Amino acid sequence: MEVGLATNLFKAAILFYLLGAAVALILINRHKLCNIISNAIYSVASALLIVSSIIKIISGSGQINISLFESPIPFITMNIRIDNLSAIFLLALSLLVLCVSLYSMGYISHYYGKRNVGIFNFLYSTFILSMIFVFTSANVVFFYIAWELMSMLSYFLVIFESEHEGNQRAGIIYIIMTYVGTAFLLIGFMLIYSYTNSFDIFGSSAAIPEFAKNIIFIMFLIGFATKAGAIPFHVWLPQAHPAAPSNVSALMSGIMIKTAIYGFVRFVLCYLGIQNTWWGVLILCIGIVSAVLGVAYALMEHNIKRLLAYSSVENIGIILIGLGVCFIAFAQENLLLGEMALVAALFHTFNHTLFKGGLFLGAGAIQYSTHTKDMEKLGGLIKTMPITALFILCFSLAVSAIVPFNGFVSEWLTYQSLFANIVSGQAGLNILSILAVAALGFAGAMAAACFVKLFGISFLGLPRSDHSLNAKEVPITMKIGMGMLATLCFAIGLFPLLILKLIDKVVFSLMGSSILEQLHGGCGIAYYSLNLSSGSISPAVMLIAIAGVILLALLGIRIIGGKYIERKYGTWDCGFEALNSRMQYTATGFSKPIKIVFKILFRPSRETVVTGDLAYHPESIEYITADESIIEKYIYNPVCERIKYFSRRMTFGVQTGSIHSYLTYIFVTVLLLMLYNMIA
Amino acid sequence: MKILLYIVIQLFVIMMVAPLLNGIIKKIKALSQKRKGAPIFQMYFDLYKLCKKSSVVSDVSSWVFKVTPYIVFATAIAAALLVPVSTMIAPEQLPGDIIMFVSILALGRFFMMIAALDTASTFGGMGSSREALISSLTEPSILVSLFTVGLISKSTSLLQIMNVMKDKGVPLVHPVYIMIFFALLTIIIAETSRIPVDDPSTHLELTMVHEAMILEYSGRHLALMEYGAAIKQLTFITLLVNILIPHDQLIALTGISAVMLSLTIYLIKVIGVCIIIAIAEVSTVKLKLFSIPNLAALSFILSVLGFLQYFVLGGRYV
Amino acid sequence: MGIFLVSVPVIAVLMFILFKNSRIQHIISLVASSLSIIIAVYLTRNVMLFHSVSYSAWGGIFYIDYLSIIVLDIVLLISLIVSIYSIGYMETEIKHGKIDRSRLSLYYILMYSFIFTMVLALTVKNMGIMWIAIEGTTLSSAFLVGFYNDKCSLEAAWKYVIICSVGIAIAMLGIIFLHLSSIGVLESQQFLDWTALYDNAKSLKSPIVKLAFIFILIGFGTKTGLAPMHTWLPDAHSQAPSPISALLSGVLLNSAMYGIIRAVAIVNRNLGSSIYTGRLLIALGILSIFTAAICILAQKDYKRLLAYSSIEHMGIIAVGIGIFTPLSIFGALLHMINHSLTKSMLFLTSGNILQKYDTKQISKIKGALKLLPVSGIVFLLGLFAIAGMPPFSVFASEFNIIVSIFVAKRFFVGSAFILLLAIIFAGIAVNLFKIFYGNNQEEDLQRGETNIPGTVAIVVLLVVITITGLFIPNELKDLITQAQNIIIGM
Amino acid sequence: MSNFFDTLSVLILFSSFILMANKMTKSYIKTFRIQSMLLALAVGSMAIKSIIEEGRFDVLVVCLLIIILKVIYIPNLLNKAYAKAEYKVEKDFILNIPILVLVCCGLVVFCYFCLSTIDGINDGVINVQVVNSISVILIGLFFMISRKKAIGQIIGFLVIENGIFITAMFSTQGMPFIVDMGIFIDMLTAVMILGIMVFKINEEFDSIDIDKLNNLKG
Repeated sequence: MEVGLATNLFKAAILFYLLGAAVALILINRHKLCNIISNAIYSVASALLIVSSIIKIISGSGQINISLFESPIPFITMNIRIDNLSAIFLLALSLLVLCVSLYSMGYISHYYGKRNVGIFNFLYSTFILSMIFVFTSANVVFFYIAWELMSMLSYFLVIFESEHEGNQRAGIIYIIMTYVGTAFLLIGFMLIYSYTNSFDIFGSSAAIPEFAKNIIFIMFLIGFATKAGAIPFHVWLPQAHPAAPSNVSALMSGIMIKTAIYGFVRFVLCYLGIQNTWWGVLILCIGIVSAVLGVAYALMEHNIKRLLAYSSVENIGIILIGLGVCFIAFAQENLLLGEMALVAALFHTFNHTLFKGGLFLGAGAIQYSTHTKDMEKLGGLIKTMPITALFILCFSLAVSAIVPFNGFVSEWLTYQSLFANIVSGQAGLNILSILAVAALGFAGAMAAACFVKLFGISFLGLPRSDHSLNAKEVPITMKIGMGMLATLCFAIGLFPLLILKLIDKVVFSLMGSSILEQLHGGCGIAYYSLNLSSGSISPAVMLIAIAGVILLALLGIRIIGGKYIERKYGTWDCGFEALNSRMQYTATGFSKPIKIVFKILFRPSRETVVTGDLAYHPESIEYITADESIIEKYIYNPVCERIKYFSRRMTFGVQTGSIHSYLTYIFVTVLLLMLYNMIA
Repeated sequence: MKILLYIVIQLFVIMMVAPLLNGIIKKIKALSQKRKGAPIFQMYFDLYKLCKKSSVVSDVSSWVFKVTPYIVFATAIAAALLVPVSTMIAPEQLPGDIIMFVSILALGRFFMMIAALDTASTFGGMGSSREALISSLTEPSILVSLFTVGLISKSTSLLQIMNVMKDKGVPLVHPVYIMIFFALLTIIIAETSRIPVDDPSTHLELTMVHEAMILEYSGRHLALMEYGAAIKQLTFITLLVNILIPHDQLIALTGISAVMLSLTIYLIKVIGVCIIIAIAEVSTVKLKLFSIPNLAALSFILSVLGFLQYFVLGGRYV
Repeated sequence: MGIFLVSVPVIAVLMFILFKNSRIQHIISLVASSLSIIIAVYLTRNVMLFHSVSYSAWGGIFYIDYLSIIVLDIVLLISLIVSIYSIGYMETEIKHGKIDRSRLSLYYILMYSFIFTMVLALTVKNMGIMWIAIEGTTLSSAFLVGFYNDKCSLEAAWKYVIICSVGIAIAMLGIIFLHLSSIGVLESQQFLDWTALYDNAKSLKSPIVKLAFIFILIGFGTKTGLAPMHTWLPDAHSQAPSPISALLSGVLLNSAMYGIIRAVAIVNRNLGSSIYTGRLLIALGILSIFTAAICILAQKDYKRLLAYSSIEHMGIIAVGIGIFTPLSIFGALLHMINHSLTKSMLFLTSGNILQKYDTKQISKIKGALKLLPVSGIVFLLGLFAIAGMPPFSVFASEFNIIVSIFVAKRFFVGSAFILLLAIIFAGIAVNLFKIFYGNNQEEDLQRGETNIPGTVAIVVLLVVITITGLFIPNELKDLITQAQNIIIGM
Repeated sequence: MSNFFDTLSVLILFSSFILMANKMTKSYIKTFRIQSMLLALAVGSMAIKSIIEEGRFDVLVVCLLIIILKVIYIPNLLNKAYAKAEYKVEKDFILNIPILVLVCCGLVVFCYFCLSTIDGINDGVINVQVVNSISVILIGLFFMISRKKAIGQIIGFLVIENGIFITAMFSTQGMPFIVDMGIFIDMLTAVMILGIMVFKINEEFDSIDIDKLNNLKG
């Protein structure tokens, strides 16, 4: 009965999204009305979807089956099957969409009269629908169609503000990368079909020989890693996410790149089944590289949204580390560990959806009121936009894996699974795991630095330009959208079991055994596993402790020092009178030491341009610094150059324009085929 | 009941001892420079005085600036609560482990860094940017070394680790622990902003890191900051000595006297480490910022070597 | 009735010669093409009822079955749309002074004789006459390619005629050998009759049939635009007036491919296996896709780019036929239909763009979405469609072909196929997507569509290919399945 | 009788060798005329044979058509087209003449090897006529490649047509009548269209050098 209820709610949600799309098209010319109504509809739909997916998970490991339609064209069949795995991703999706839709009510208002809001909302809802179908499709063809639609629609959303050259370029890179990645996926699917003769996602892969499975895994790895934006397949991500409107970037970074994680779990873990340890090792390595490099490059950005995009790369890396451990464990039939690593990965996926979505919404809020994404132009926003500042502070703490926010708990689980993955006797794996631990630590600290920079430079200090000087606080709906996410981050950070119970059910329905017994104790988490018993944490208690100490400190100082007297005075300026905003540390300056220390990653270059002939009184001195990612510099750019060169050479070599060469082709072909005929 | 007792004793010891260490170190440095130096208890007086003073707040700053000292102080204390000064007084279960410990300190550091940016002062920015560098350099090695000892005692809970180490007798004879010891020592020097990483007793903009961040603070805020730093330092030292030089196994007595004895031994150990630190300070000069990575790399390599020694190469432990 | 079908274009041509008034000529062309559509519908019904339609007239050379009716319907449908489009297009050309009004009748005459030759090629069962008709298509379209009489178009026309005539001549040689192999098997009145050849395929002389096949493949392959005989295609497609490009690419290539399919059916039946033909077809197909991919990556002219994409799709169809399983044949035939509709839509849209911007250089075009609100969107979606993105129809047929390749366990062919398609998409995206955004430099171009009826036709096409991507009527499916059975021989 | 046909086929092959060895535009046309005459001779004798044996007159008609079109009309047309052409001697070839001729010999040998294995062409004794006539086709194609002026292309094309025609004649005693007619019509239109184009090209490029037609590349 519950499942039935969930089914109906799900159908209702889908219908609502379609309705929203229709409304968006109908009211295409009434911008304000269109925006408010359709976003309201999306919020309702998302609420329904939240309820439906929660019911689904709680109601146990049954499956929802909906058959959409059967086309006369062979293979084109669309049917939906929702199991707990799909449901948890749906939950994350719908939570995010709910907040983003509320946010969009206010955010889109700066498009009124300038851009076509109707089209935007139509694309927005169809994009969400396509993601829902990716998570719920029951056969590969439908998955593929939904996947491609997702790419195409998100491409249109990315280039929605298409008048900027940069956005066009970003869009093209994005669509090409994702299409090529999907091509590898398609090869994988086709290999599967050629052995099993079925496109059923939930079928068995028994018919596939070992060797083929390895090939298929490689294909899936390339395909999904591209969509996830894991290094070295990440180049599209820092381009595309900043280009899109912020609410869309929130969706893309929050949930779209998670479709790849879903793909890994669904196709590699559930469908193929883990064959070899090196699968996990490979993923673990990719995870480590992504985590470290991602955050490193994030630190170098001073475009807020690019910074966030790179930080998404880092978090995908962390998720992949979890997945990698999970795969390794399953390859070695270490079920309990595998399940915990899976829980860690899924939990971090969930958390990242919340705080990264929130961060992008925050970036959108900044852009909304200051019309710039460049940190160097910001500053002092905490005075003009206090609420937004608070929310962004929460998200920053969460993404830096700091108690008492949700990011910490999932990273803790990841640490624990790495910890449990180290057992004596497998030297290589141990070294890899300890490196992963080090990488996580490094990434954590760098992330903290990164978000200190984000928050400190753009919200604190003095305004660096008029943009931030005349900023205004954003509309209420946007605040609500961000606020809900912030609250969620905090609540889950304090009471992780709320979500962990759900995720544990998911893992139970996938793997058949639950680790909930290990996750005991009110709001604390403890983990005991095979003959090693390791620590337990309780964020709530720590929070209480901190609060208590603060109270004590206040009390004590009041007693000792008496009443608090404060004198407002200018910042210490070494007696130099006119301290101005240009003397603050800039975003670039902030990350300079790290840039210099890790030269090898950033290839920093700098030049000083002095204009004016006077040696001691030049008219102006311009100091230009630049850094570039080694991946682009040493892999992508050379390859692209080669391809371009080769293709031009080939084209003009073949299509020479001289009819004689054309006739020669025919002549030679005739001779060759006659030879073939003689031989064959 | 026991947990309350633990909290009381722990808080008492930590808060009492922490300022003392600075005094001792300063004293040793002074003596080594043929000076008389300030009395050992100078820092208590300073804190008291600062609490009574009114505080100057930059008009640029926001609420972040004023909240930070309390959070820094509180996180230091909270972190200290995770590192029992003696296994005898500790309860069975502590609400946090290595990772929580690191993360709590990270919370404090995060706020300190943003507070430094809050006043729009150049020094603050400089300080927090350098702090960012140093912390991200030390984080890996601190985690690796703690994980190594954690793995040996099959737990990430500090209490658990201490108990196991205690049963191992005097672990320092084993190469693994020596390496971990020096790795941690280096980390402590870096984390507590001491020479050669940072110079606590200077306000020369070229050299200061921690001082630069709290440069704008005054009055009770400054007191909290200083106190928090001292407590953090003591916590790290406690971590070091109680894990790698356990002493409780030596005590045959039981009851209150045992606790007393254990605490005294603890104090001796702590002071010993302080002396090492002081000697390090007087015998080295401050490194320039961009040589700090070498130091961090050294400690990282030490910790990883320790790990390899134990887990990959040997697999046997005492 | 079939006779009418053939004679409608002839009558149209005669009337064009008679009436010089351009309005009347537009009307005539509309009437003629819609008339032939009606007849085609009637014929389709008959074919579905009686499996084949043949007439005693002219020694009973007229014969239409499932296979030919599919291609025939494509031809007539496209020519209807083209004739609708041509009105607006030619009027604009005249307005812009590209051509003077007197040449309009020449345009229509040539266009309808072109259509006539294609219809003839598809409705006869005598391979010799089919060959004559296909050679006829070259000759009748030669001046359409060179219609603008400038250097480039003349050059294109010259290459077109020379290369295609040579190729077709080689095809003739193949047909002669087919004839030779059938001597002593067939009696004289059914010489070269492919139904007869097909029925008695088992008893033909295999060695000569094999020899015949390579010549037929090269010959019709030249007309189909299979690499390396494709060289005429980009020039002709890019220089012809856009409606004619649509006809060439959407229709002519299919008619030539039809010849190949017939030959393949006979040869495979004769040899009893598809290995011999399969190797050749797959090799040429992959080669074509590869060539197209390379050239598209380096392309600066959007009509040439579309032309190369036609080469690619002909390659895909060739591979589908080379695999020669029921599934792959189904996919190939479906792909024929989808490609014709999509590609002709694209060429017609490119005609609108060409008339708006008056350049074929991609780099000179900006902000097409703003200036051409309808055509721009159609063109963008059409590019996604031609690259095989769902939910457009090309995806469905490509998917079938890919599946059939993999089911045939030809993994390397399949992987190469998929990756090449990806590269081609990349090429299209890199080169062509930039025309849609931004703002064009010269401001004198005003926003809005010229040629409203043509644009409506284009939009209709877009709707059709979007729907057929996920859903095709069962009648069509039966039609294709029957045709596939004819080819496979079940 | 078959010896007679063998001789004719050899002569036709030889004529195409002569064509390949030629430099003079006029002599291209002459040679083509001679080749067509030989063709007509072959078809004529075949016609007489068929009249005597089966009483079919269609082959005779074909023969007459050949004489009218290929021997008389088209050569004259070409002559007219090239009367005002500025050059009389073709200078530059892709290779020099002797090598071209050698390549043609190679082609003949190649054909021989490729076709001799095929039974039906090689039933007991190899059907020399087919081999020769296919070599003629290939040589025609090669001639088109080797000559840079438009006339070379047209002549080459016509030679290919001849080759195909005699192949048909020798291998299958003539195609169905209607097909032959169709072929003739096609060929005629083709030649006419090419002629017209030559005029236009001459106007546009003020030369009929095909190598000038290379604006469309890439």
